[in-house]
Order: sequence, then structure tokens, then C-alpha cells
Amino acid sequence: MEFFFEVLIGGLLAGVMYALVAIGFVLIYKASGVFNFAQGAMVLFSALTFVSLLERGVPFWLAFGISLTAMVLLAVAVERVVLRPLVNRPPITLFMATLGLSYVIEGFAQALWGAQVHGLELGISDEPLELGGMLLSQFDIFAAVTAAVLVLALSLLFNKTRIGLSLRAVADDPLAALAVGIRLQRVWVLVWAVAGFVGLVAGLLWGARLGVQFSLSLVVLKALPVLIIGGFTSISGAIVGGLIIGASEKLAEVYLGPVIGGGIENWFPYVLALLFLLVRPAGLFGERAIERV
Amino acid sequence: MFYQEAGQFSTRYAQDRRVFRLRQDRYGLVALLLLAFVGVPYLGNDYWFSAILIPFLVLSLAGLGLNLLTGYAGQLSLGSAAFMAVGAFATYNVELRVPGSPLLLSMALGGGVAALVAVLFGLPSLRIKGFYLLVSTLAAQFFVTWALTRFSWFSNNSASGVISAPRLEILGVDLSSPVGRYLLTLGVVVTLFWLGKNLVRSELGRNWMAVRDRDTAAAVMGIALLKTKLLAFAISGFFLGVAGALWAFTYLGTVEPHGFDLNRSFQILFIIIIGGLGSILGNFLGAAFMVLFPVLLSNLVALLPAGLIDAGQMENLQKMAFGALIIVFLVKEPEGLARLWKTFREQARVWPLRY
Amino acid sequence: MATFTDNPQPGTLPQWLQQQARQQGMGIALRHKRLGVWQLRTWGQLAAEVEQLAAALQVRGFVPGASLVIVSRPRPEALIAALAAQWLGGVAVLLDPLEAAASQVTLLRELHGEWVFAEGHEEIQRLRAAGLAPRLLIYADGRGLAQVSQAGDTLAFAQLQQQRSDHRPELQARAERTAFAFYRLGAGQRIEQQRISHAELLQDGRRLVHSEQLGRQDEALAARAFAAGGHARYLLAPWLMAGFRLNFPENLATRDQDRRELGPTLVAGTRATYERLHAQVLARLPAPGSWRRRLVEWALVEHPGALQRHLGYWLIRRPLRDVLGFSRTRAPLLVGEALAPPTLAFFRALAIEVRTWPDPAQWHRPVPWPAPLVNGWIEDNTQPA
Amino acid sequence: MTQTQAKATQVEHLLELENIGVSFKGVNAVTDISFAVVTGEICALIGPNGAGKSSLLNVINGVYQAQEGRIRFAGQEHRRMRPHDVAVRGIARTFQNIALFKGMSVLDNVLTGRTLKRRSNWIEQALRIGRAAGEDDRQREAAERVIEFLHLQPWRDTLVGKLPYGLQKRVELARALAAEPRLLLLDEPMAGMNADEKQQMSRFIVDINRELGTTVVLIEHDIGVVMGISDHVVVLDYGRKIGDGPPDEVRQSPEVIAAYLGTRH
Repeated sequence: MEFFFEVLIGGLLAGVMYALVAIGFVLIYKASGVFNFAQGAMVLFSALTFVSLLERGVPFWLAFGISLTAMVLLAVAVERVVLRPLVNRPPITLFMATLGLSYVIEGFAQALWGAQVHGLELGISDEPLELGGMLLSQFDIFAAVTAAVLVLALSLLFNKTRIGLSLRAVADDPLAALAVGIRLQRVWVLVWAVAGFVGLVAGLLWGARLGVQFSLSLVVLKALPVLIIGGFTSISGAIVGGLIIGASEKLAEVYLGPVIGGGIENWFPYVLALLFLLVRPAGLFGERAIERV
Repeated sequence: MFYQEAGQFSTRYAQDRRVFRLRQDRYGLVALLLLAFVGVPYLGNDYWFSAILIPFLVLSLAGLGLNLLTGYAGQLSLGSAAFMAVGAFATYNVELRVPGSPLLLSMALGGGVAALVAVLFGLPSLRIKGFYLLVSTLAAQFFVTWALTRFSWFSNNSASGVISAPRLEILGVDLSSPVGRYLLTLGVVVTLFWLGKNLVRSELGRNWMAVRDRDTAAAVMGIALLKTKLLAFAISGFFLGVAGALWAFTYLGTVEPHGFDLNRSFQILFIIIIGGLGSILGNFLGAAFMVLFPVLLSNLVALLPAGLIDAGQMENLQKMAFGALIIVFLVKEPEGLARLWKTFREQARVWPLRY
Repeated sequence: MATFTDNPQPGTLPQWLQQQARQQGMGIALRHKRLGVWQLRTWGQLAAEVEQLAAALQVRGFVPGASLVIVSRPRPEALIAALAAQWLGGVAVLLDPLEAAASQVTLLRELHGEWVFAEGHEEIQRLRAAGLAPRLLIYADGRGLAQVSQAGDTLAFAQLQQQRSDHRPELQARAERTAFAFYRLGAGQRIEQQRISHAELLQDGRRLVHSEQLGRQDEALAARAFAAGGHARYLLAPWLMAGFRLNFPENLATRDQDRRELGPTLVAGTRATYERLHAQVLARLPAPGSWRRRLVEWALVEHPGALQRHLGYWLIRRPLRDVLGFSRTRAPLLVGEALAPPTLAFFRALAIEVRTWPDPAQWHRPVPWPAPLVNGWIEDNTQPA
Repeated sequence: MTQTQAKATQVEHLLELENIGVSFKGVNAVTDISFAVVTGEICALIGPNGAGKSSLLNVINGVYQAQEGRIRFAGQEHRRMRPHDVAVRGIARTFQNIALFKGMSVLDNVLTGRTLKRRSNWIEQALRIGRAAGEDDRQREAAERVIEFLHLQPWRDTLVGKLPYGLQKRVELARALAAEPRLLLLDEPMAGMNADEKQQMSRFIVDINRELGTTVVLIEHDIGVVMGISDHVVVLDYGRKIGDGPPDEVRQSPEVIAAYLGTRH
């Protein structure tokens, strides 16, 4: 039984990481209606930039700042080159564009910093911690706390600031937002920048866990089912979805794995999400629009 | 300019329905087929057959498969490679377990199995739309590759699920030589393209486009959405399956499940984006681009001073180039390369006038 | 041209029709683009239909010398009606529905025809406006007629065709009798008429057939201007004599596309026809100054050099002729007034030598009787460009 | 009102709505609407924006489901109907904002309207064997007749996306007509047209009704047009029925006038 809980908690904490990536999606989806497949590439790019700077002896916070700036520049570029020309095109088109984008970013990141694996040490020891008779990874807890802080910050940004307000307006109805004089372009840049920031944080945590390497960009594939379950438009949804996926996939791996063979965690989330979709197409927290004809 | 349309008019609908209504187009097609079936085998060398032409043909077919689903029926899919894998492994198993079953039959059966799998993962398409559907196709992508590696039965217990080509012979004619494999591939591809062209011009094709363009209106007119979508998945699956079999046996010779990973799916999606969504010709153009572009790029790089760009960078360069191209095409020419040809043809028909 | 050798030479249009039906019963006489494809009529079918309609008319009391007023765009039914009237020794009075309603209503009022063929709803409206109550009103297109009150004996062309009667009306056309009559409002609203006898028609037709070497293999397009004396002389008569194929476009809006598909060898146009085409080309040519425009101008000069002649032919003139639907045209005829020099030059540059066949129309105040008191009108070059 | 019900007892009703109620997320779009459409008539639904006209149309052809009430079409009652079933029973429609298949030619759009008339299966069609060929001819001819009826020949092969607005509306009408429906639902067929286009369109609608005997239910804002072509007018306001009867009768009704002049009481 304890073992079960260990697995469960471990899964939940891993889920937090998924959630972190997923939040980036939700932000962008809310503001520009784009399912940003390049989010994973952004995670990779930011983390790779950061770690490479560290290795070149750049102090931590400076490296962090530079990486962040890089992400902002990226956001600007994306808005100029991808979003603006593709405005009012079908979402599928935008999605495919982000596919292309992810290729560009990955290619660029590796061309710039090389493809080898970089270790990343954030100075959080990863030795397990005894909590109520269960062994939990300090690092996971740290990650969880970071995520919580991040979410708190974001929700403040959205609910308290003018920017957040205009962002919500854009999310609700771009045209109306335009009508009241909100500058879509600015909002988009902002959102993509924030998403980049979230990506950076996620990248650091993931990087510290698995080493900074190409596979980071594949977390995007985990985030998709998370979003499906949580709903594309809800940050809290992303969190919950992440936790569900994290926990269930670990449990499945541990309990189901031996039965049907290991390595199932890379498709299990999808099957889960699929079943979920059939029951509740709009996800847990997403709301479904009435079709007007 | 070369069009002489005087006297080319229809007195029966059958004439009007022909794929190539204009004589000039028909002659062009015949010339092309002659070149492909007779000319190329004499002119081409083994490098061209094995490294350029065969992959080009197979990728065109795969593109067609995905284009039917995405370009015509409007159902986005990232699981193409999975269906190719199913086709390849199914064909392999038919050949393995049904001794003496003719090669083409095995391929058809392989395609059939792929079609079934595709339908299975297409089922959610009734409830979910747009990129929600990605989940279903990605599930297919991951599940299939997993299953094929996990259960060694599929690969006849070979290590890491590697399978290798059966004897390539039809009616006793051995086709294992490069030119033989080329002709085999060409034959299959041409036949399936003919089929595909007919499909998209048939009522089913119209229904696909209807569902793609306005599914509510389609339903209101009595088009059965689920049937139409599932047929799209099934037929797309079949084409991809056969393409997979060709990829494994006439191109690579031996293949493992991871030869059909997510990147392959992306590659095929890129083919149809570059070539042209909702176009038959586009699949050829896109595939040609996909095959020739890397060659071109490496030749360009070769012109640069040595050591400036090493092999590793080469790959990244390619990645960036492809990504950028996708964006450029989506922005500038959403109808892809096929559009260019279409415009040219329309121009030629009214030359020297503007319209 | 086998038709001219065998004697005795038919003396009237219906006789020519009979002869064509005998000699090339299975040959194509008419094509009409409808429902997206070119519908065929063989000479045999055509003759049979004409005879049938004639029978139907006769049964209803149509006598030699009577006239059938036809208000219709060019279409097979109208042509058949005209021939049927002539078959019974009657006169076909052709009016063009594209004429201004007001003047036409005036005409119709004067004509008070007893026998009328109207194309459809609009034409029938004009008859009503003119207060006409014909003994028999035949219409081709029943669209919208469910709503109008049906005065007189109104019948659909199709209906008449259905009524199969084994009674075969004998052919009463006479060479000296009037075949076609045309009316117009002349100066001072005075009505003028033009009457053309079979003999006159055939004489003009024969001249054309001989000088243009027309034969069965020719294709003619009757785009518009069906109701003109010139066309009776230089299109209908030659058609029956030489036995070539007469083609009707789907409708006015599609005529250019249809002409291109068909590629007629004989074009019997009016000044307006050619000038409209010329204007169209000028509008559709590449912008002045562009290399393509310069190429076109280079290829279309008055007196080309050897290179210009050959290269220009393959690059510009040949394709341009095809786009215009003139690539097979042997006999580009101009009926009525001559062309303005620029237009003439343009077609000449394309090696399309437009031949002018003046319309020797004698318009005069009508003889009181037996012809109804009226005058005619017909100017064909009133086409909307 | 009373008069039309009296009429209802004598003449055959093609369509009957009884106490229809529709609401979205608790908001009532349509409340307790009842009226009947006589076979062969042109019935107009009018009313200010948001009066629930479109919702009603969507209920009739199964795009929305009514929470309350019953619909009877051609004597058969249908409670829960999917658009497909409705199409099978012979109801076709056009949409308020054009819902054509932009990627297809006019002819192909019209042909899709005939999909329910098809008998051959897709394999026969793909291989061009069996019933397919002959059927293609028949379907094409039927489609061509519709194209001719609505004077669309010049644009037969044009992509509908490239056509001007007025023509697109006409093509959509053609597509609906191709299904040879018994009941034709037109959602603002003349919205955004100029006077000439409106006149032409009303001409077409009347012809369809008179020549082909198709019963028509249409939503239209231009009262002039409505009064001109319809035999029967139903007035909605705020999801309720406030008028029902022959045009001139409805025109007199004080409630209707009030609704249109915007004075509430």
C-alpha cells in the first residue's frame, strides 16, 4: 500500500512537470487560438541556451536573464513571421505552422549549442526525503513548489493587471478586443514571451532531471493529452490534467506494465485522453461553444 | 500556348467526365508514362533507382494516402507512419505465414489490415474535431510502434523487430534488381494514383470535401458524416499501408518499427503541405521536393569552403530549412506547389490573353 | 458538294431539307448546347420534326400564305417552327426578343399575327402587352407560365411534338412565295417590311456556297442575330443547301466559351460581332508595356518579316485564334455594314480575312393585302457589346 | 390566428410545430411556438434580430434539438431527429451566412445536393463499374437542370469561393434544390443583396414554389419582399409568436406594428 502511494505521489510530482509545459500551451491557446506544437522546442531552446551559457561561465542569474531575453526575441519573431501573416486562417493551418516552427527552433538550438547532452545542476540535492513513512524526492517537491509559485504569479498577472485583462478579452473575442482598441499583436508577443518564460522554467526543471538534451522537445507530446483532459483554455485544467496523466501513467507503468509489457507510458496517456474525449469532448475545465449556423 | 481547344467539345457527359478532357493533356500523360515505364529503365542507373526514384515514388504514394484523409476529408493526422508500419508488417506476415501468396496480393492484404487499424483510430473522429483528433492519430503512432517492437511475433521473433523483404517476384519474374524494384514500385504507385484520382472525383470525394469545407451543411444535405470520415480513414490507411510495404521491401529491404516513427509522419505531412493539400499532383511534387531538397542542400554546402559546415550541422540546417519552408508555404502558397502548375496551365490555356 | 449535281435542284428551303434528309439522314444537322453538353439533331430527325410540326399547324388551320410570327433567340425549336411554316407555304416572321420592348410591342400590335411562336415567359408578356390573341401560341420554355393567364390556344412546343399524327402534310412551299418577312420601325415610327422569297434566298445562298466552297464538313455557330434578313440569306439558306452543321450556344453569356469549344469553320457575324470580339481581346491583353504585350504587338504587325511570320504564328497568332474560337475558321463572313479599319486590321493580322456580304435588304412600305398592314424593322448591329 | 387554425382543419399541413421551446444554457431562444405550414405555400418567418427565427429553422431540420414541443412533418411526428434523417424525409435548407463548399466548383456543389439520390456504392464509383457510370449521367443531368433553372450556366465550373456574394446565395439555393426537397427552408436568402438581386431571387423562389410545387419556409427582413411573395407570414419577437396569418392581415396587427416600431407595452 505504501508502495502504491509512493508511486502515486511520484506520479503526481512528475505530473507537475507536465503541467508546467502544458501551461505554456494554455496561455498561447487562450490568447491566439493556436495549438503551439513548438512549445516543446521552446523548452529545449531556452534550457539549452541557459545551460550552455552556464558552461561558458556566465553567472546563473545573468544566464537566466539572457535566456529570457532570447525567449522574448523569439516571441517577437514568431508574432511577426508566423502569427501576423496567418491571422484568421483555420486553426489547423496555424498548428501546422507551429510544426514548422518547432523544426526551425530545434534546428537552430542544436546548430547553435550542439546536440550533446548537458548536465544541469540547480543545487537541489535529489536524495529522497522521509515524509510520513514515504520516500519522496526533494527535487520533485521543489519542482512542485516552483510550479505552484508560477501558477500563482500567472493567475495574478491575468486577474490583476491591465495586460491580463486585455489578454482575457482577446481570449474571449478577438474581434471585440480589436474593437475596443486592444492591440492584438502586443498581446500575442506578450503571451508568447510569458509562454517562453514558463518554458524556460520547465526546461530547467526537466533539464536538471533528465539532462538538457533533444528529448526535452518531446515533452510536448506529453502535454497534448494533459491539455485534452484539462481543456485547452484553463490553467487550472492544465494543472489537474498534468497530475492525472502523471499519476496514471506511473501507476499504469508499475501495475499494468508487467502484464502487457513495459514501455507503455509513451502511449498510455493518449489512450487515456482518448477515452476521456469520448466522454467529455471539451475536457474537464474547457467550455464548449454552441455551433452557430 | 500549346492548347488547341477548338473542336474539343462534349456531346455526352461521359466525355465531359474524362480525367483529362483536353487531348493535349492526354498526350502529355501518355508521354510521361512512356518515359517512366520505358525511358527511365534504360536511362537510369542503380543510384537513381534506389536512392532517388523509388523513395520518391513511395513517398508520393504515402503523400496521396495522407492527402486523401487530410487534404480532401480535412481530418488532420500525425499517425501516417504508424499505418505504413502496419502495412509493412502485415505484408511481411502474410508472405511469411501464407506460403506462396502472390506478392501483390500480400501487399493488398497488408494495406487492408492497415485500413482496419486506421478505421479503429478514426472512430473518435465523429466526436472530436480539428487537432483534438491529433490525440487519436498520435495514439496510433505511439501504440503501433510500441506493439510492433514489444510483441516479437510480428517480426517473427527477430531481434528488435527487424523484418526483411520477401522474394520480390511476380509470376516468376524476379524483380529484386534495382530496375525491377523500380518498375514494381512504379506499377503499384501508378495504379493506386489512378484509383485515388477516380475516388476524389467520385461522389465520395465530393462528400469528403463537403465534410472538410462545411460539415454542418454536409450533414444537413444528408451526407453521413461518420461513414464518410471512416471511409477516408480506411482508404487513406490502405494507401499508406501499401506505401509502407513498398518502403520496407522495395526501398529499404529491411526495416524496424522505429523506421516508422513520428518524424516519418511529419515528413509525410510536410510532403502534402509543400505539394498541395487537396491535390493529386501535389503529392508527386511534394515528394520530389522532399527527396531532392537534401541532395540539393548538401551539394550547395559542398560548394562552401570545407569544414565550414560539418555533417551534424548539415542535419540541423536541413531541419531549419524544412521548418522555414513549411511556414513560407502556409503563408504564401497554402495550395502548395500544385497551385503553381495549376496557374501555369490556366495561363497557357488563354495565352496570350490574361484571362 | 454532291448536293449540287443531282437534279432537279430543289427550289425551296423545305425541299432542300428533304433532300439533305434523304442524302445524309444520319448526318448531324444541328447542335444545341444544353444541360452542359452539345445535344445533336440529325438531318433525318430534323426533317421529321419539321414535318410533324407542320402537320400540327395544318390540323389547326394554318394555310398557305399565312404567317407564323417567331419571337425567339436562336434555338432549334424556333428554326423548326420557321421551316414548318414554310413547309405549308407560309411565311416565317422573325422578331428578335433582345430588341427594345417598347418598339417591339408596337410592331406586334400592328402585326396582329394569328400564329405565334414565342420563346418563353418574357416574350409572351410582350404579346400580351401588344394585346395579341393568336389562334395558336407555341412556346418553347414553359418556365413561369403556370402563373400567367392562358388566353387563346397556348401550347408547348414539346406537346405539339408529342401529338404524333400519321397525316403527312404535303409540301406546299413555292419558289416564288415569301419565306421570311422582317419588320422594323423606320423613320418617323413608320413601319417598314422586307420580304424574301425562297428563290431569292436560294440564289444568295448558292452564291455564298460557291464562293466560299462550303460543304458538309463545315461548322457554323448561330450565336445571335437569328432574326435578320442577312442571316436568312447567308446562314440558313447555305446551311440547307450545303448541308453543314448549325450550332446554337447555351446562351448569350456563354457564347464565347462555346465558340471556343466548337471552333466554327463558318462565322456569319455582323459588324457588332467582330467589333465586340476585338474590344474583348484589347481588354484581356496584357498591360501595355509589359513584355508579353510587346511580344503580341511584335507578332501582329501589318507586314511581318519571315521570323515574325513563323515565330509569331506559333507564339501568338495560333494560340490567339484558338482562344477566340477562330482557329478552324475558313469563312469569316460579315453580314451587313463593313468593319471599321482597326478591327479589320486586327483580324487581318490574325490571318482572318473577313469577307463582307452586304445585306441587299429592300425595305418598303407594306402592300396592303394579303400581308397584314405593318412595316418591318431589322438592324442587326444593335447588339450589346 | 383563429382564422389560420380554422384553415388548418381543412387543408393538408406539410409541417406542424406544436409548443416548440429551445434554450441554450438556460437562455430561452424560442418559447412555446406553434404554427402550421400548408402544403405548397410560401411561409415567411419575420421578426426583429434575435427573435429566434434561425433557431426555429435549426430545430426544424435537426441542427438543434427542441427541449419542448413536437414537430410533425408530412403527417409523421419526429421528436429527436438528426439532420441526416431530416434530409432523408425531404427537407433541404440554405444558411444565413453562406455555407457552401468553397473548395468545389458550382457544379460539384450542386451535385453534393443529390447525394441522397445515389444508389451505387463508392467502390463501383472508384472503379467506374456497375451502376456508377449510368448513374453519374443521370445525376449530372439532374444537377444541370437545376443549374439551368437558376441560370447558373456561365459559372458551372467556377469555384464557388471566387463568385460574388449574390451568386453564392443562388448556388446555395441550387444545392438545396438539387435534393428535390418537399420543404425548402431559406434562412435570409436575400440578406445583403441589392434591389435587383433581391427581385431576381424572389422571382426564383416564386418559380420554385409554383413550377416545382416545393413548399417554402423563409426568413427575411425585407418586409416589402416578404409581403410580395409569401402566402403566409409568422411573426416572432423575443422568441414568442406575435402574429400568424396572410400578409395583409398580419400587417394590420397592432402587436406586430408595435414590435417593428419598437414600442413595447
